[in-house]
Amino acid sequence: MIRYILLGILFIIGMYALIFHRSVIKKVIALGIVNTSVVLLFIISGSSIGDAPAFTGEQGARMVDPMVQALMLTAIVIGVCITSFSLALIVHLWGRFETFDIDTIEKRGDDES
Amino acid sequence: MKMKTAAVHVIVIFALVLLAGCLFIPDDTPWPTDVRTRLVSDGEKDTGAKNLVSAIYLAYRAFDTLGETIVLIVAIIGTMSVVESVKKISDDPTTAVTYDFSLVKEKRSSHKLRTHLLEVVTGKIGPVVLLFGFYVMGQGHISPGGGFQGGTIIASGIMLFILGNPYSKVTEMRQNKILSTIEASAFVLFILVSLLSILTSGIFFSNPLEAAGVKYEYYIIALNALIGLKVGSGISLMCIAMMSRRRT
Amino acid sequence: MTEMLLVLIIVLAVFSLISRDLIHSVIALSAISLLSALIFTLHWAFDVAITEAAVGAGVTTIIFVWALKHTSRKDI
Amino acid sequence: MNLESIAFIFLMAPLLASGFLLLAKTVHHHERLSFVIYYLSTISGFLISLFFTILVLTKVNQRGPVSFYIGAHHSEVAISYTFSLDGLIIFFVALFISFTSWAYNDRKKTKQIEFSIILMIQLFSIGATLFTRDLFNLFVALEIMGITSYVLIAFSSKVRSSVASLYYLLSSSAAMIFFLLGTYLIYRLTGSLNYHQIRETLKGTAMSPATVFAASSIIVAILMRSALFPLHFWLPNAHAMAMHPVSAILSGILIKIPLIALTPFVQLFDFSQSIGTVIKILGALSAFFAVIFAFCQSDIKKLLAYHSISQMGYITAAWGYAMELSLATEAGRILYTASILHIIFHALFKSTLFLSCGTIIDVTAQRNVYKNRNAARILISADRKHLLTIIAFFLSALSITAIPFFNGYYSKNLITSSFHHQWIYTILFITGVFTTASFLKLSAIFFRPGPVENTQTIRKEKVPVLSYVLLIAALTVTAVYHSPIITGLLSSVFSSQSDIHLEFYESEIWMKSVTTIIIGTILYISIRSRTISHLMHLTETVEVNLQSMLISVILSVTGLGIYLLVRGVILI
Repeated sequence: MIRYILLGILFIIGMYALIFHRSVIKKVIALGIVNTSVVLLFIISGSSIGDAPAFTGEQGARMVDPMVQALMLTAIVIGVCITSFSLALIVHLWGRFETFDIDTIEKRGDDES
Repeated sequence: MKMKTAAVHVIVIFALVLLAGCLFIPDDTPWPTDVRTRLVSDGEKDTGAKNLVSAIYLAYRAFDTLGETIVLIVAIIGTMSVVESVKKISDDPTTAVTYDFSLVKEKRSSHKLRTHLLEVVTGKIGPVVLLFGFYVMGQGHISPGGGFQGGTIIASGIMLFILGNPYSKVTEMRQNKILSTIEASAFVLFILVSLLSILTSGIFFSNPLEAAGVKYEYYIIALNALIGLKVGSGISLMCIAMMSRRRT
Repeated sequence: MTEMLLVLIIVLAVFSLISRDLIHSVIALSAISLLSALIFTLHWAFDVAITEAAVGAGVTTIIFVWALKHTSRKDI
Repeated sequence: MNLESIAFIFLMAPLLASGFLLLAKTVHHHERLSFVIYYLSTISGFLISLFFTILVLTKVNQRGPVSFYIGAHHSEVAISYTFSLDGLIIFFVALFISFTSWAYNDRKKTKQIEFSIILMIQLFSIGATLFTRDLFNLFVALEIMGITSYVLIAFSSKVRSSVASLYYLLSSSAAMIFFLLGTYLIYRLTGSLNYHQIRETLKGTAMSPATVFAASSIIVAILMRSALFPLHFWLPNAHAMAMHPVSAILSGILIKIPLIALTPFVQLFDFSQSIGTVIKILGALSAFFAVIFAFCQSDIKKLLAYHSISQMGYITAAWGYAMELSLATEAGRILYTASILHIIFHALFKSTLFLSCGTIIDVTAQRNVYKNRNAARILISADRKHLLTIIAFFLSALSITAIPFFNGYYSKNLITSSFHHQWIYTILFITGVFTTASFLKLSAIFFRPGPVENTQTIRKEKVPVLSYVLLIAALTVTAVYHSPIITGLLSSVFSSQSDIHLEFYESEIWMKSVTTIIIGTILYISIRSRTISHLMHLTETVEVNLQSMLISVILSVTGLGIYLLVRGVILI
């Protein structure tokens, strides 16, 4: 039970930073943290029904749920792709504004047009 | 104004706590076991993979894996096109030009010793990492690992090679397009293999040569190899594009 | 054990979000990835652990370092 | 060859084409070879996909929807797909819009190959989103759709488009986290990701907070992509700052796909009717508010982007009402058909608007509605073929304002007449007035006299004749053959011969259109008054920051969940 509460706390911290942190790069980091918390949630819950790896063999009836693991492989990779593209965009924006501050980017971006 | 922002913070935190409470804290229903039961009885028979995660990842739900590689392709294309446009902005001849990461060409004499060390070490480690990558890639059906993980390890092996090599080698790799050809052809082959199975067995994303007596596990190994080549060359391409950018 | 690692992850997450030096943040982020890979192995999810270690701790860190190299280490 | 085997080819053909385009990119130093591969693979990708879509469409029309598993040995662990008629029709429209936008972009030679690769992948993701009946596969398909649109928006390599792309990326990634959490809860409760099995397990179970929050987080994540009222903040900048063909695709077809994907998902739950009520109200509100913002814009493309939100409001209102009445009833089916009809028509006229206004912006080098003057003469003096641009613009502007004898008239009246004697009817009427006024304002760029002398700002642009001809033809055909299209849709989507009320030229509806036009004209004239133009300027400068976009996602998930819980308690 405690572990789920801890995961919830991790999720809240990440989401809070994603919303309220002013630096774009911290927002991307926060997105990574939230993603990690969700992946951990899947894996930890999926292992609650067994205590053996997902291989065929004698321990078959005791193994953890292989489904969530296969899903999370995909989710992790998608998260990394999103991170890499957003970082590329941030580098592009830095070339113009020389700041990570979201408010400044907003203000100066509007002035341009 | 201050009151307003404080109120917004309180409301958002309240909503987040509520959501985390409802989404994260499980009630007393036990975790479902249907999928496990089914896979334990049929998984190896259906797919020939001892690693049941691979059985799901590459056989039952291979379509998700295809989607994942597509996301990677798009991310790489997008990142590279943004990187190129950044490069155009900073291609100003008046600014001092140094090359990132590739330490050899850097004009800082104090780094000479370190560079040499790096070259020697990466030269020795690189091939081992590459070999390990191919091992992880090929053994996905019986042990943990698989195409994607193997591909990433291969990419880091290639990175090690590049780190130790002078900048000219990096540009050479960009120029001769071996990596991008591998990436594109592995992707095309991946789709062709999945389409072939429609023609032969009538089921999308299943072993196309089952009737000819080819075991299912060979099909999984082939998929792993294709994904591994695609991912490995794609990630290395992206990293090379990032490294060879000029620094202003 | 899992709880302990999770507490550590939370501490690292807070550190990476408040640190002024972004390189420290990025290193904390890759440490989070490594610790979660450890949790995955404790929960018998070896495939996920390998992926998280290779992709989360490896590729993500490379891209972050690249991005910082072309921007700035200092936050805001 | 059974249907299941060939059905997948129309999805995979664009993907295979994108693979060959990647190969063409690697040989781009052999110019001729790369050129040949580029045209061959793109055009054959479109044509093969089109051929098989029509083939499957006719077969499904005879036999009804086809469901099957893909993956090893047809197991329940595998991913399930269903080819239904509504999805196939939308996919057909998506092919058409993508082709015209591709042809539009192709004459410009900027980032041709990359654009085509991403376009093809996006086409694949549209198909996957429409037809999948598996929750996690829907997640993957939505992520592909998302990342292709971020990349397409950022392609124009202007700074503002990068900002818009980053905002869209961050807010929709936050929403997708909730999608993943919803998937987790549903898997935990039912042990399956397959819609059919989820439905079987959930049927008749008591409503728990877990089910409700699973539903609300997934629904919000999907509706975020459709830009429903509190979740629409990302759209105006993203669609306005992208390249013109990209805006045409995103506004024309992409924002509608998630709504169609939501249809089978909402029906999994016993409380689908309460969800329908919420979405209906939000749809009407977003039609109303967005049109006011649209009316106040001075940037041409931003005005069009706000209109997309407004028209999506019509569509979601009809869709939500259909869900409220449930698709089992006659009225529900008619409403659902009406929303699909408006999706098709809106796809045609909105992409035409974006493409023609894009040409006008390029030629006159002026994005501002008030400063752009005498566009017709400038266009014609640049190239005589620009007559097509003008025709396309006016055809689509008349369609979107629902003038009789144009296609928007039929779909809009089909929607509004269903809301008769409800407060939503009034709201949609006011929306119609504002739509008329803002398109009068937009059309004024052709008539307002102004200096034509400064010819050096006129840029010679190649006229995209092919896309204009195709779009004009489609707009005309849908306007002329409206009733066969509507009855055909209705009878084919639900395989039932419904007696649909098709009298569009009753005196009441006539009167309504005429009043709308008159009040709209008065409203347009009134913007000359100082107070109103000041108000408009105030409204225009309201900019929404990223923080509020993210907060709106969180609060929508919470709000929808609490609403459903409370309503469930009251109903019991």
